[in-house]
Amino acid sequence: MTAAIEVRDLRFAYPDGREALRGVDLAVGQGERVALLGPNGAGKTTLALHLNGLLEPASGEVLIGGLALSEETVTDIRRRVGLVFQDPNDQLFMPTVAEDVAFGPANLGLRGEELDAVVADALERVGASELARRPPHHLSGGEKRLAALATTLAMEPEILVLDEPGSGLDPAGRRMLVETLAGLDVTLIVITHDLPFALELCPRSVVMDGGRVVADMPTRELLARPDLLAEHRLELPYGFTLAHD
Amino acid sequence: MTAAIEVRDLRFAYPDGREALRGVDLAVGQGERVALLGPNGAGKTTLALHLNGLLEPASGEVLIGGLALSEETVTDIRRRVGLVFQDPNDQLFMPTVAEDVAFGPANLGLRGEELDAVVADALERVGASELARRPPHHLSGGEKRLAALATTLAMEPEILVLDEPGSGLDPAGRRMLVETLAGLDVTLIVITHDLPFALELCPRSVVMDGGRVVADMPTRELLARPDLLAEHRLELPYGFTLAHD
Amino acid sequence: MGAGHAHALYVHEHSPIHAASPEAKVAAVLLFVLSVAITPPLQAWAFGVYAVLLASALVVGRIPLRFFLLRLVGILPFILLALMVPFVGSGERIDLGWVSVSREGLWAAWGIIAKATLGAGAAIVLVATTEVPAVLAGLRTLKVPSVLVAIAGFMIRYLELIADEMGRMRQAMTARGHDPRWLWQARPIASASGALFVRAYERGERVHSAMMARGYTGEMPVLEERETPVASWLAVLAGPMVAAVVAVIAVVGS
Amino acid sequence: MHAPDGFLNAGTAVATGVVSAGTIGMALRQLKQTMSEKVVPVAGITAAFIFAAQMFNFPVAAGTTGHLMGGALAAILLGPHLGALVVTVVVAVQALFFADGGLTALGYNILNMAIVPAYGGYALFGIFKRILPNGRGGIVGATALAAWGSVVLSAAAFSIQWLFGATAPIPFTRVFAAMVGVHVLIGIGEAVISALAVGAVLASRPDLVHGAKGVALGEGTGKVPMRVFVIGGVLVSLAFATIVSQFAVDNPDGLEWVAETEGFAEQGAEHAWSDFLFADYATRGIENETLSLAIAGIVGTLITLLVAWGILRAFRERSPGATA
Ligand SMILES: Nc1ncnc2c1ncn2[C@@H]1O[C@H](COP(=O)(O)OP(=O)(O)OP(=O)(O)O)[C@@H](O)[C@H]1O
Ligand SMILES: Nc1ncnc2c1ncn2[C@@H]1O[C@H](COP(=O)(O)OP(=O)(O)OP(=O)(O)O)[C@@H](O)[C@H]1O
Ligand SMILES: [Mg+2]
Ligand SMILES: [Mg+2]
Repeated sequence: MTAAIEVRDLRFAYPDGREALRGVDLAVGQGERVALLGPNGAGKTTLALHLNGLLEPASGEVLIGGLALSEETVTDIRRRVGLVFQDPNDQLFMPTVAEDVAFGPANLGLRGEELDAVVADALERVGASELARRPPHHLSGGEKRLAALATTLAMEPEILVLDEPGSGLDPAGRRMLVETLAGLDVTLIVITHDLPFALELCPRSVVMDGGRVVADMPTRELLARPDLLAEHRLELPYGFTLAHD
Repeated sequence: MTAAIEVRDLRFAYPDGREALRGVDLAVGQGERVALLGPNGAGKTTLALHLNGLLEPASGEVLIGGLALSEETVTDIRRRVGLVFQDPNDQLFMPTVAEDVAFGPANLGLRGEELDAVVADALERVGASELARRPPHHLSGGEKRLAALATTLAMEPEILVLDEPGSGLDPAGRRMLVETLAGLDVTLIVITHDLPFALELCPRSVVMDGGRVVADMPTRELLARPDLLAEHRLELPYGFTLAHD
Repeated sequence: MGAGHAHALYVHEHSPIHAASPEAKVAAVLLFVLSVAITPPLQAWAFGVYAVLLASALVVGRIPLRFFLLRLVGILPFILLALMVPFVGSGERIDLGWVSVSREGLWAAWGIIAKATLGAGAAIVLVATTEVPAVLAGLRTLKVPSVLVAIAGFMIRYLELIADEMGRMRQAMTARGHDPRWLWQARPIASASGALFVRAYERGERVHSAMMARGYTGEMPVLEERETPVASWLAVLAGPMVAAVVAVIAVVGS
Repeated sequence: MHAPDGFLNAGTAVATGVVSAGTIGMALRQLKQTMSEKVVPVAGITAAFIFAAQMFNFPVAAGTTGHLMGGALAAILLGPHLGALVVTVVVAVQALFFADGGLTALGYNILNMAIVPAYGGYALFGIFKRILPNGRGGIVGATALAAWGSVVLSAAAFSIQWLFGATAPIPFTRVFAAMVGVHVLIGIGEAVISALAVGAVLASRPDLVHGAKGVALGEGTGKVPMRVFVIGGVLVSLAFATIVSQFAVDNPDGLEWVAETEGFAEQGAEHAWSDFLFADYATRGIENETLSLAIAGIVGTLITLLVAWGILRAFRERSPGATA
């Protein structure tokens, strides 16, 4: 079976010269759920933007379902890879939440009642149905996050890349998110600083630091390695016991 | 002794008519550390913006150190209350991080070497010294958060109001933040969805919901009340045991 | 310069003008303004006809007079300017008691004021009865190069984004003790405005990224199909056609 | 300078319309070959920024204000063709959606505010870039000078159209002297804003500055360029002021030019160039033409120097925070 995502020796520098990725190698199988961990500035967001063809690598390759990302394939690949941005303000741009959620599916050709049903369903899944008619820029931080999640879920992508999806959500919303995501039949990459969240949702963890992948192992195993965690500014939160479950 | 912060029957509606605060009463003593908890859309951010005079109440009063917030006192009060916004993008606007951190103290009249020292110190305290010369809009999410924290710490306010300060920080950064904040001799209000963070830093917790204060008690006591927590969409994270400490 | 958010330009109403097809309305406004512009100022009666036409559009389109007049303030500088012309203009002078004015200048002033008011008025009626995306769609139908329409569309979308960025910036500044009451305090604003440009620019890029990430390929998805009956064209153009006839008579007769 | 409908006569409107449409068509054809996916939103955000910036009127001298025109800035950021298109869109949107500037005036408004400043400004930019030292400072300095020049060119273009299309009995010479005179000052504001914007973009996103393509950008701090362009700007303004006042000597309306210059100190008007209309009033006292010319020179120079000095002071130490 071809990997859902394959990244080969990916390098990238931002226009101001900062090297954010210095040779990333990664393969994620179909239907896997992988947590992408690492300190601030490690290059996690930069990698996520590459998976959707939003940044162009300086060198290296990205393959989605065996298909190399290129000028010709990018439109197709964007339909298959759904990306939730780290900052929901970047993600929401239509006059109302419902229109924003409808934007993606409408681009895929959905119209009328079918479209309405998809929008209602996506909002329901994140528990944000009552936000439908509100303008996104007038929402609270957590409400924006929910709306941003819904816009991507509505496209029903095969691969979901979520950049800190739980941040800003209240604890009940966060749990609901875990349940929703766990129930989806997709390949999942979740960037997070919340190790319990990672443990709950993702059997496998990849740690990035300094623009490279520095560890790749089962999440439970990783969390049992204080040396490795400490080396990459990771640690279990106050009051957390791994033995609990 | 007068309370550091006193809020009396505060009501506020956004220009589009949404009532975000429906009668908030709250008193915080000098040097207290209070966690402000509650579901998404509860009105936490809206309340925080009032403490600094950035929003004008429809009715009710805000007193800082016994001084009522008004047209005449607002400038003075803004110097005494430091606010870290929920979205660090809202906080950073200068061409470099150092200039951004210097902006507040410069408005307080600091110049030259003294100013440089304050800037260096603030960045050091959040562990972001190496970001000094970078443009804030070219930072990673967590790096922006650190810079935003530094801009407010640099003003050495008597009262610090932090809106989800830990979100987006890597675990080591989050712990460093707890230590830094715990070491400050200020009155502290911390808005957060991270209950372990609240427990670690704040002996007292205030829960808001629907624009009102619905609970106000020692944090440890609150976390031992699953009924109360569940009622307001709060819950302890996966793997967390209160008994731990 | 009058601006603000685009939605402040539109009057939410249901009227025959609101319902008419945007391309017909754009064409009508152009025809009307053209007629006004070529009419010699001396033919005062023609301007009377135009004013009646414009006023009836206001009534039919249910545009509140107050709204209309407020939107008109944009041309105020030119009215003030025109009012000066009779005093500084050369040529034959007329004595008006304590001052003397130029006769030619007087007519010129009248012409500038009348044409500016009618021209701006027509544009105001258009956007008061047509939502921005519809006007853009109308322009596209009228064969305005699509690149220009697309740039205009993004421009209007991003205006709000820039206003938003500026609002955030102002709030961030006040929160940190900035009290821009004095001119010398403008310095940080100037310094920040350069950063604001890059910031707005990059925010625009990221929003565009977000759009592309959700399948955007250059055209906003049209959620409702619109049709343009011929009758609507004729109805909308009726008024401006009267104006055109008037203009021809006025030009020939002068 | 958003002239309303019927401000110039119909013949001029048609002629300028043909010139503008032809130029835009040419620009569109030029662009067709190089258009990429990202160009349109980038053009849109630049247009929005120019539009927003035009809402801020800056003081030119006591009581008079001007606002950004943006043609040179857009051309330097995006190249002359796309730059001209962007400002064309700004002017057209202002006319259609905001009733700011007439629809039948679009021919000359686009010519004066988009085409002349964008192409003229870009040409000037090319010249100054070659003269000034290579690197970031040179680009910013050239931007400032080009922006300043583009505004003066635009004023001159309007005056020339007035020569053919006047709808009011005010002589060309007077319009020319007043327009160019005022815009020599307004141009300083244009220069400051354009240089700040290009400087900021160069500092963090040099890839976005079309005019800096292929230029090795040294580690400039932004201080040098300020000085370069302020000094350069003052010199050029002085030279220009002299030329214009010479021009004023040769025409019977020289007096008005003086009054005009003096008028700045007292008269405030939304659109600065309407000041020339106050001319007759402020000058009654001054009889001697030579004297008035001298005053013109002195006042003009002083104002220019004061403004330049103010700019220098305001922007030299960029901000207290910079460890510079
Ligand atoms: N637009 C940009 N321009 C220049 N450098 C950037 C830009 N965005 C990020 N960087 C830099 O690239 C590196 C990687 O950033 P990235 O955003 O990928 O980090 P991250 O792992 O997502 O961090 P965080 O956990 O804080 O979100 C960092 O050093 C950051 O400062
Ligand atoms: N600018 C705005 N305009 C209109 N309504 C707003 C605006 N900002 C927030 N609201 C609404 O006001 C209420 C309170 O919002 P607030 O941002 O204070 O919530 P919060 O408690 O901070 O939530 P979160 O935990 O998600 O940040 C919510 O219902 C929200 O939708
Ligand atoms: Mg990130
Ligand atoms: Mg909030």
